[in-house]
This record gives sequence, structure tokens and C-alpha cells, in this order.
Amino acid sequence: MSAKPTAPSPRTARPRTAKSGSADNDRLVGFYRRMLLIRRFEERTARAYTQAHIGGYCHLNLGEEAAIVGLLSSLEPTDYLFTNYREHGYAIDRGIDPNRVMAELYGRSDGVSKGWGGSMHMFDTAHRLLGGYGIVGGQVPVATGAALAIEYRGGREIVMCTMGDGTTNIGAFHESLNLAALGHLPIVYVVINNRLGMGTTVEMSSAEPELFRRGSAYRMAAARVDGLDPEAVAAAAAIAAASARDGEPYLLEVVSERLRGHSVVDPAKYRSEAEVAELRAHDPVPALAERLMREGALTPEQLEQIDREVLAIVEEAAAFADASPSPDVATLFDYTYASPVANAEGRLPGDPLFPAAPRPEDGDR
Amino acid sequence: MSAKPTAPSPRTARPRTAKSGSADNDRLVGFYRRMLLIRRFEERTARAYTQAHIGGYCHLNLGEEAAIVGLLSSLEPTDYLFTNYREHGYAIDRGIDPNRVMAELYGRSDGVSKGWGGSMHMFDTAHRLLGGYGIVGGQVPVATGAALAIEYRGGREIVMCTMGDGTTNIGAFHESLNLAALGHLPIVYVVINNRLGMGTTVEMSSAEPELFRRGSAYRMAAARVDGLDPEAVAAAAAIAAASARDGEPYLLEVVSERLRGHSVVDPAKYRSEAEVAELRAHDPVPALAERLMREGALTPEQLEQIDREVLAIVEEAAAFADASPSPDVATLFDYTYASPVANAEGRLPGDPLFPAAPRPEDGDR
Amino acid sequence: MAVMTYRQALHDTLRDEMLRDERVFLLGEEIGVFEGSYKITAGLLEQFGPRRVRDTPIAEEGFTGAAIGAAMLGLRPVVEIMTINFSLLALDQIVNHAAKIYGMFGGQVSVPLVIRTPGGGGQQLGATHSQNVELYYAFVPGLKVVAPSTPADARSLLQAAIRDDDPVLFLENLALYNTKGEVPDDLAPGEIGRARITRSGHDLTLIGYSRTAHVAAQVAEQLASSEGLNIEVVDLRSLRPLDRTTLIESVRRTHAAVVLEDDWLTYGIGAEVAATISDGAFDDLDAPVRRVAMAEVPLPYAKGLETAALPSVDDVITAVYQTLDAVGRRHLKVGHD
Amino acid sequence: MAVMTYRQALHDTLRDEMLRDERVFLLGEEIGVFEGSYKITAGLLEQFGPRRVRDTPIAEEGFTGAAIGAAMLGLRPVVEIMTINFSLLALDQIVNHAAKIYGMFGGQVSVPLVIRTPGGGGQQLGATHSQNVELYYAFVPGLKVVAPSTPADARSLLQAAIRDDDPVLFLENLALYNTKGEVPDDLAPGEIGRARITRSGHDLTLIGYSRTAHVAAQVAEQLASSEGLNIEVVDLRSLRPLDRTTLIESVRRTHAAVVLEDDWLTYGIGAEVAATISDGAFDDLDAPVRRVAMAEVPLPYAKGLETAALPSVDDVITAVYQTLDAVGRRHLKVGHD
Ligand SMILES: Cc1ncc(C[n+]2csc(CCOP(=O)(O)OP(=O)(O)O)c2C)c(N)n1
Ligand SMILES: Cc1ncc(C[n+]2csc(CCOP(=O)(O)OP(=O)(O)O)c2C)c(N)n1
Ligand SMILES: [Mg+2]
Ligand SMILES: [Mg+2]
Repeated sequence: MSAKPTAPSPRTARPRTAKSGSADNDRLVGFYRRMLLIRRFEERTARAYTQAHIGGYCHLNLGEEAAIVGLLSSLEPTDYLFTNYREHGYAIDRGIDPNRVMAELYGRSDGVSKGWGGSMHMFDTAHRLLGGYGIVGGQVPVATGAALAIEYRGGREIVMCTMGDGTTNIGAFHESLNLAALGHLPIVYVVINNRLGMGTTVEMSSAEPELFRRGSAYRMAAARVDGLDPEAVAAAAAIAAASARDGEPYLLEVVSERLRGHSVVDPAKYRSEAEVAELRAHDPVPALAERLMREGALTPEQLEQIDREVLAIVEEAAAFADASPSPDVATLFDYTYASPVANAEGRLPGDPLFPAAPRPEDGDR
Repeated sequence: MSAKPTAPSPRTARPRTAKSGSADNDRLVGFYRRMLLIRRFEERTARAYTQAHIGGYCHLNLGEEAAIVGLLSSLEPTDYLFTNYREHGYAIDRGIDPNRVMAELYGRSDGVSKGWGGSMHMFDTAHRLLGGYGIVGGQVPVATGAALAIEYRGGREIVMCTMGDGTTNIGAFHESLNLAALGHLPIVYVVINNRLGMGTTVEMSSAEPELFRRGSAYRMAAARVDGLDPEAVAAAAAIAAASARDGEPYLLEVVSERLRGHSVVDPAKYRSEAEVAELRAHDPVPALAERLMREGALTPEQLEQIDREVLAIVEEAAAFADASPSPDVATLFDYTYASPVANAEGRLPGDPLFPAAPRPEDGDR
Repeated sequence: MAVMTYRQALHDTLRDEMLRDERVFLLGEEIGVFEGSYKITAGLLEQFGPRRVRDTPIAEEGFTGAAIGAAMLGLRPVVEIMTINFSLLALDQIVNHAAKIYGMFGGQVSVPLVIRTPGGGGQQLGATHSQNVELYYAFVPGLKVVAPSTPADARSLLQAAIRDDDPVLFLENLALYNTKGEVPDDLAPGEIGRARITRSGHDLTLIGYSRTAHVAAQVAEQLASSEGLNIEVVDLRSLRPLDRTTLIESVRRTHAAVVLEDDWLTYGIGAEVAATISDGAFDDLDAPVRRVAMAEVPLPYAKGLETAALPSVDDVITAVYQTLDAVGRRHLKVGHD
Repeated sequence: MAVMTYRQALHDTLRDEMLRDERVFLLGEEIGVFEGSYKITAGLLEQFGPRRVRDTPIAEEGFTGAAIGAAMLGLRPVVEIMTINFSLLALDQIVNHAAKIYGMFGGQVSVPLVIRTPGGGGQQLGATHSQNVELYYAFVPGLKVVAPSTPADARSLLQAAIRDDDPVLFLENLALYNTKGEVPDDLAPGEIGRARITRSGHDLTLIGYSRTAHVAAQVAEQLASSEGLNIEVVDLRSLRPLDRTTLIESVRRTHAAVVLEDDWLTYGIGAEVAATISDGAFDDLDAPVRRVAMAEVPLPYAKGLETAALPSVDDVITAVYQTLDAVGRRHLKVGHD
């Protein structure tokens, strides 16, 4: 239904890095490349937003790169992923062509959601990313139901459902975790704790600020992990996924950072300069680059090479998006219903409910 | 605004019982009298329902008498009480004239809610019973807000908010407890765990069936108490109330029984005979009567005397209710808004939106 | 052909659809062990077991949302929400998720979900338990909303709803569960989006849906025998899509219309029906479209107050008379204004 | 008299009411530290402190319900729900509690609560963040719903709402926050339940509220200068109660009406307006009441699609022309049918 990807998927396009032959190092380098791709993609997105190529709300994953790659490492291609509106990085790291992700941001017909969704609503059936949801907590019951469907069919897949720290205070979170625990559903709930809602801290919004402890209200296994360390996240996520695959849902809290404002347009004035400096000091992307250099896994040249490759992918994505056609206005009524229905409404705002009958004299002229 | 009570309040009308002079015994006899009043009132209610004097849904407190008297013992007259739809016993035990409670059940103008509320919606400003709510969990945020108002004003009152076990699975419960804990609000949340929603057991509906443990998701102090023992409930409620009065909300689980069906019309076929027999064996009202006799606090004659007194109150309530006038249909539009407003709608269903102008010829005749 | 209650028709259809299609399963509060608050699902837990008849906790938002997710993966959940009043707790899931997922993601997955729920006042259930808020769903593109009034339509539209690829809000009514009617054995799935003229006439069009379709039929019958009036009755059956064509065609013949609804008048379902007719049959209408609806109050518990607030057969008859009266007067005035 | 933005008028009114009445306090998501998603409350946390400007967790149902309870005890909470889309999560509290508590308990306590929330599409926010669901509140007896379109009305109606003893849904609009207008220094609280004729004319009545009241004024202006048309503009201002009298009086003079709304057409706010006019001005109307509304789709993100789906000035002009055209034709046909 949507355009063919024209660029190779970033995951399959990863050239091997030399130097250290160890599998561990390879894995870490792989993480780094994926993290950097998210980083550069989001930076490019911010720029495109400022250039008015992107509209609406736009929330970036800057600072959450290690969390994302760690989490998604635990999933099989057949597993399902549900996220909130801060999901560009997930989409890319799940293997969706960055071109199509950027095209979605640009609102073009080659976008993953054909331009209907935008930044908050990435969706791709093939990669089993089932959205991208903008209502805080809205994805949580829905993801739970996907797990229910798997259980119903006796499938081996699992569902991963990510959300923010602020989301743990909304009723849907509670209702869903209870349902999942009662039904022994194969789902991992992931709380990305970046310590802020928009400007509201976890301490201001959650009476139990160690969010993973909320699993105990449903006798659900739970853990907290450092979201700046991709290996730690991957290890924790593997445990969580294994539990879900065994029919025991799991609550994983990933303590992370949000390097910029809540969305592209938020200057985050509520953060002190010291706080921002502190954040930058913990930035997981340069930290991993440094470590890889320190451990001899990558030379500065190789790092630069990776950056160039990643930048090329990102620039191509922007070019692809820019070149992709806008959806045809004639398709406006194509996606209200999946099956045809009598008397469906298909009027444009200027159309009358009942078109006037042609005047009798019209025929005469 | 409503009719004056014509019978003495059951609380003030309690004659002293002789025999044992100990304060403990007096207290227990007091509990017994209050419990029996609830018991007889509810039995009378069930009868009135069968006789079609009462309509709608009707949920009884049979089996919860010890819980009610124990809980309300912890409240000052200035404290506020919010309950769910299973609240006749709370209304009476809070000191509201049983006549007016029964009149509400009959839908009469002397009813506590003037006949507008019915069984599920008892409300009395004077006794600070602020409803009676039929939406499961609906009262929980509202009660939390009442506590917020107290805190806002620096008042010394507390709020008690009761609910059923099934209610701990709805989102509003979670959102409210979090708000209360964050705001250090003076509120006691009481879960009457009668082990059933309608026919659904706690184990089927709550992944953590020890419901008080759910307080931990909000770092809220919590406890569980035997709801068949009025003294134990009173002691636990006193602790909970003291905590709330100190600005720390509290979650109290009261394990109780529901002796009959979910509502008057539910035959409860989903319960085995053995289960029902077991229930009857634990019935808190006869159990307390027996204990009082065993301990020599009351003689069989005194017990009978109390029963007669209580029955008289209940019968008078039914007679009062029966004699109370139905609300005047002319008041139908009196309670949509508290303050007058331009262009408010006040049409009966048969009225046209725009009354036809009188016909010219009408004036001629 | 069997005569059965509306309740029985729903029950049998659920059973038959579950037998027909493994993907169909039920979930909701108290539908299993308790056999349903209104006993529609009685016996189904025993027949199909807890995998396909799922008792849920009291968590309308959670389990409705879960049904959406299950539908996205290709199952065909049928949710029971005990009464439509409680659906307000699931509204975000229904309006922001069920109705949006197909469109918002560019048509990638559909949500073949049915939500069954009864409306209805008149049972002395008080203000929060007596509402008719089908409007909240009928308003939303992406949802389909049906409101059958007879056992046969209950069956055929429930079949259609379950087999439909889109989310369908299936409106039942407390007052209809015990009503009886004929249900043909070989009934085919109905067509969503179509009203039906259930009685033809030329004096006036009386429009209803769900319970009020019965009231309309009853009034038409009564006025036929007492006054010799020939009233046409339209049963809307589908609230979204709304079958404007049938409405207009009828009023073009009768030149007058009265709309019955059990919700509040201002902004209620009847507003759209009246606006539609006033527009599409503008040149044919001899009197304003009259609406008979609930008084605009939180519905009181006391029987007398409740009765006064709810539309009655007499209210409808008054409205019909007054409308016919206006038609007469207007005829007299033709040419004068 | 000062010229200020709609945002500023809201901000100043909140501040002034808080200064005037200790019982008034604010609560909502991100209204304090973050200064409000749309900055209406900027600076108020600093000025009044966290007791009176309360940042809440993301829990629309919980904090809206809490505001109801606080109002029952005599406080005057002003809730901000970030956009009206998120109010669906609080709907049970608003409809089943705020709107019912006064009536259901026989008038014992009132709920002096204000819920401020903006609607509005056209910002490329996608299907779940671009809805106009004021209908859900306007439908409910027990609630009052106002929808000011100018800074002056924003101020006077917010004053009125805060001082009112009933729950008031105060509808704002994303597209209006930056619009400017004159606000008299000594402005008195407005009267809820009154529309206003903001421009008088005799050729046609153009009706709007909130953002569409601006569109109506703009079109009237434009057609006055380009075509010499004399269009009357009605700004509804209050959706419940609805000021039917003003509507009918206007249309009795102009004989034609076009209703503008930013929600979906079928069952939208305009349905009631059209039904009301078609009824009350039946003998005076020379053409069907025309409605201009959003296309009935989940609003897409892509700019071109979104623009196509939303009513534009051109759409309104088309509707006005077609209506005037119909008026003309209808005049020709008088006496023939
Ligand atoms: C129900 C609802 N309420 C409010 C919002 C507005 N909103 C969008 S994001 C956000 C903060 C969410 O914080 P968190 O869950 O921590 O996620 P993060 O943005 O930090 O990733 C809010 C309040 C919304 N989209 N949905
Ligand atoms: C939101 C909502 N959902 C469903 C119902 C129907 N209902 C009424 S009582 C009840 C069971 C409540 O169980 P519990 O909380 O344990 O209270 P109990 O009746 O046992 O006192 C249900 C499901 C309702 N009133 N409100
Ligand atoms: Mg966060
Ligand atoms: Mg219970």
C-alpha cells in the first residue's frame, strides 16, 4: 500500500567495524551506530521543524537513544511494539526505513502512516510497530489487548509497550497492568523515566517515585535499570521479555534523560543551567563513543566514518521526504472506514447536505 | 429545605442497658444496637422493595453492619463521609433519621435527597454524608477533592471515602490515591472487601487480592482488618482517622461479608449452598448477640427488648415514608441549576420548542 | 420463523457467531459467572468456557481498550458495557482509539470491534444510570452506530456488526429486552446505514429508533384506529451513518414529521434528524419538524418526577396533533406569505 | 480600555479573580512550573504560590473529580484541561458527577466549578488532538457551556463562570489565543445564556461561536465590501443554555441562515442551531439553513488533507452564495407549490 523503501534499512546496512574482534565490542559498536542514527535523525528532525517542513507537536528521543536500542534488542521481529508520541527513534531502530519515518514527519504519502499520522503516530504493520499514540496512556490498554490476542491464539510473540514516567499516574495504566497480571499476558510495560512529564518532575507527580515499585500493586515482576547504559538496558529487557514470553507480564523502569524541551518548541526554561550542564555530562551518545575509543573498539577515524554514514542516511531521509508527494486530497474519505457502508458521509466543508436540484432553466441554455 | 425529622435520631434514643456496668460492654452494646438497626432496616427495605414501594437498583448492607459501626465510630460529626450506592446503613448510622432514609427509598419529598436520589444517592448536608454514588469509583476523586478543600483551608476535619473491593480496579481509584498521597490530604479510603463485585470474586478481578497492599503504589499507609468484628474495625479506623487528621491519607481494607445477592433482585445463584451456609455462620449480628449474652452483658430479654425498639424505629420509618408526599411535578426544573440562568430549558416532553402563536380566530370566539 | 424476545435474539446471535467464527469472543463485567447484568450472555460461559467468555474487572477503559488491541490483531471481540452510562469511562478508548486507529495510521489495520450496551430511562435508576448518550458515538466518524428496535433487527444487525471490519457501537435498550417479535430462521446479516419504513402512510412521518421506534409504531396504530390517520413510521436503525435518503423520501410524501428520542432535546439525536429533514425536504414540509424528547433535567428517582420527565405516548400524540394542526393552518395560509 | 490578546484577557481575569476571592484556585497539568501548555497561567504560580496554582499529575479524571469535591465544600476551583481532547478522560466526572450532584441530591450542594479547555483543529495535531467535542458538554443539563470569541467576552464570561454557582465548561480555542481586541477596563461579568448580534444586516444571518464567530464576521465584512451584502452575524457565546430567542429574531428579519462550526456536521452543534431555526422561524425562512462544518473524517496530519477537511472562508462564502441563490429561486417559486 505504501511506497517501497528506496534506501537500505539502517539495520541491514551496518558495515562491520574492524579493530576489536570481540563479539561484545561488536555488539557495543552496533549499539553505538544505532544510537547515533537516532541522535542524528532527531537533530535533523529538529532542524526540519524549524524550517517548517514538519508541523504539529514534535517530541524527540534525544537522550533516550541507549534506552531505545537496549530495549529493542530484546524483541524478535514478530513481536509487537506500542509506544507513545515520542517514537521516531523506536521506529527507526525497529528497522523501518528512515526515509519513510521522515516522510511521515513531512506529512507525505510515502510516510509510514501515509502522512495521516505525523510525528506522534508512526505505524508500520510489517515491522509490527503498532503506533505511536498521542493520548497519554492511551496505548497502554490497547497494547494489553494485543497481548490478549496473542494469548488467545497461544502465540509465542510478546508485546512491548513503552510510556513515560508521567503516564504511570493515569487510570489506564493501572487498569491495564491489573488486566495483564490477571490474564498472564505476554507483555512488557516499559516506563521511560526521563524524570519529567512536560515540566513536572516525577516527585511532583508520583507519590511512589520509584515507579517500578508500582508493579507490586498487581504482583507484577518489575525492575529498574540505568537507561544511559545500552548493555544494562538490553540485559534488563531480555529478562523482561523472557518473563513475558513465559506468560508473566513485566514492568521495566528505564531511568533516562530528556536532553531538550518536552517538544521541539519548548525552551525548557524551568530547568536551571546547572541541570542542563549535568544532563549534557551524562549524554549517552558521546559517553559511548568515548568508551569505545577508550577500550580500543573504535578509532577516532572509525567514529567519524560512522557519523558520516549515519549523516548520509539522515540527509537522504530528508531529501526523500522532501521529494515525496503530499497525499492526494481525493483520498480524504478513504480511511474513515475499513469496510464500505451505506450512506457514509463524504462531503467537503463547502458541500451542501443536499445539492440543489439543477434549475429547470439550466437545461435550456 | 427538607421536612423536619419527626422521630428521635436512633443514636440519641439509645436507652442505657443494665447488667454489666463496664464501659467496654456499654460500647459493645451500643455497637450491637446500631448494627441491629441497620439489619432490621435493610430487611424492611428488602420487603418494601418486594412490595414495589421502592424502585430502581437497591443494594443492602446486610453482613456489613459491624464494618459500618466500627468505621463511623472513628468520625467526628464535622468529618465528611462519601460512600458508594450501598449506603443505607451508613446514612442511618451517621445519625440521619431513618424516616428520612426510608422516605428517600420510597422516592418521597421527605427523603434525605427529596426523592431525587433514591437508594443509591443518600445525601445529607447536616450530617456531612456527601453521597451515595452509583458510578463505581465515581465518589473516589470527588471525596479526594473534599479532602483537598479541607487542606486548602487548613481545617481539622477528615474525609472518609468507602468503596467496594471491585472498585480498586478502576482507574479513578489509582488516580485519586496518588493525588491524596502527593497532597498529604486528610482522607481515609476504606475498601469494604465483601469478596465479590456482583458475582466476580476478588481473585478474579484483582491481581493483588490483598487489596490494602495497593497503598504501597503511593507510599500510603494501609492495613487490613476483620470486618465482622466491630471493635477491631473501630480500632483500625481510629488509627486510619488519626493518620488522615495528621495529613497522611490512609487505605483501610475491611474484610466483610455480603449476606445476600448484589442487589435485592439478585438471587446469587453463583454461590453454592455450602458457601451460603458458611456466610450465615459468620453473620456478625447474631454473633455479637451471642457474645453479649455469653459475657453477660445482655440478657435474652434485653436482647429482645432492643430488637423490639429497633423494629419499632424501622416500622415507623416505613410508615413515615409511606405517608410522605411524592415530590410535586412542578419542582421538576428546580434542581438543574443552583443559580438562575438565561434561556434555561424548562419544557416537558410534550411541549413544543416554540409554542404556536395563538390563532387569530381564537380571540374571536 | 420463531417468536422470541429481543434478549433471546441477542443471546442466540452471540452464540451462533461464536460457533461460526473462532475469532469472536466476549468480554465485559459480570458476563460469565453472573450471566450478565441483563442476562444476555446467560449460559455462554458454560458453553464456551472462560477463554471465549471473559469476565473482566470493573475497568471499562481498560477492557474496552484491550478489546481494541485484540481487534487490531485480527480477533473479533464483542464487549458488553453494562449500561451506556458506564461507557463514559471508556470514551477516550472508543473515540480517540477505536474510531481513529484505522484513519490515523493511514488505513493499515482495522478495528473489528463490537461494543454492546443498553441505554434507557424509566427504571427509576436515577440521574447517572438513566442516560441516553448514543449521541456521543453517533457524532464520531470512524464509528458505526446501530440501534435496533426489534428482535429480528437485533439479530441481523448484531450479525452485521460482528462481521464488520470497523468498530460498531451496538445500542440496546433496557425497556426492549423483554419485548417479543418474529425472527426468521434464515435471517441474513442486516445492512448498517439503512433506516426502514416500518409502516407506510401519507399524513405524517413519525421517526424513532430503539425504544422510540416502538412508541412510534404504537402511536401510528392507535391513531389509525381512533382517528383514521395514516401515519408513516421510520425506524432509523442506524445512527451513523444516518440514512438521510429514506428520511427525506418519506417526508416528501407526508409533508410533516415528528421525531421521537429518549435523550435530551437540545443537541440530541433528533436535532440532526430535524435539521436534515428541514433542509432536504424544505420545499415539501408543511409544518416545522417537531421533536419529542426527555425533559432537560438530571433524571430524578421519584416515579412521578421521572414519568413527567420522560416522553410518553400521550406526548407523542399531542405532538402529532399539533403538527397536523399546523399543517392545516399552513395550508390555509398558502399564497398569503 | 486596553487592546489585548485573548490569552492576556484570560490570564488577567484569572489573576484578578484570584485576588478578589480567596476561594478561587487553579489546578491542572503543567499550569505552574511549565506556565501552562498555552501559557495562559504564566506567572501565576510565582504570584500566588503552589497552594493556589496546583500542578497535577496526568490524571484528568482524578483532578477534575477532585475539583468537583472541592467545589462541593465551597471552594471555586478553575481546572485547566490542556485540550478538550483530553477531557474525554474526565467525562464521567464532568457528566455523571459535576452535572448531576446538584439535582441528584435534591439541591443540597452546588458545584461552582470552571473547566477551561481549548478546542481547535488546523494545527496539524492529528486525529486525536484536533477535535471539537464541546457537543458532549452542551448536551448535558446541569452544565453551562460558554464559548467566547473575543478577548472582551473571554474576560466577562470567565468572570461570570467563576462567580457562577454551577459547573461551567469554558471553551477556548487554540486559534484564538493570539487574536486581539479591546477590553474595557470596567467590564462587568457577562451573562451566561445570551448570544449577541455582533453585526446587523438583513440579507442573511451568519452564525458562529468561538473561532467561527470570527470567520463569520470576516465573511460578512468581505461580502459587504465586495458585494454590498448586508449580513447579520450572531455569536452564540453560550452553547448551553442556547439563546434561541436571539437566533429566531435574527432570522425572522433576514429569512436565511448559515451556521458555521468547527466540529463534524452530523449531530454537531450546528444541527441544533439549524433545527431550532427551521422550527422557530419556519414561516420566515426562504431557504434551508445551511451548515458549514468539518469533513467527517478523523482529521489527518498532512497539511493539504487537513486544510481540505476544515471549513474555510471560501467554503462559507460558497454557502452564503448558494443560500442566497436558493432564496432567490424560492421567491420565484412562491405560489407554485
Ligand atoms: C490524556 C492526556 N493528557 C495530557 C496530554 C498532554 N501531554 C502530552 S505529553 C505529556 C507529558 C507526558 O509525560 P511522560 O509520560 O513522562 O512522557 P514524556 O513526554 O516525558 O516522554 C502531557 C501532559 C496528553 N497528550 N494526553
Ligand atoms: C463504572 C461502573 N461500572 C459498572 C457498574 C455496575 N456495577 C454496580 S455495582 C458493581 C460491583 C461493584 O463491586 P464492589 O466495588 O466490590 O462493591 P459492592 O457492590 O460489593 O459493595 C458493578 C459492576 C457501575 N455502577 N459503574
Ligand atoms: Mg517523562
Ligand atoms: Mg464487593
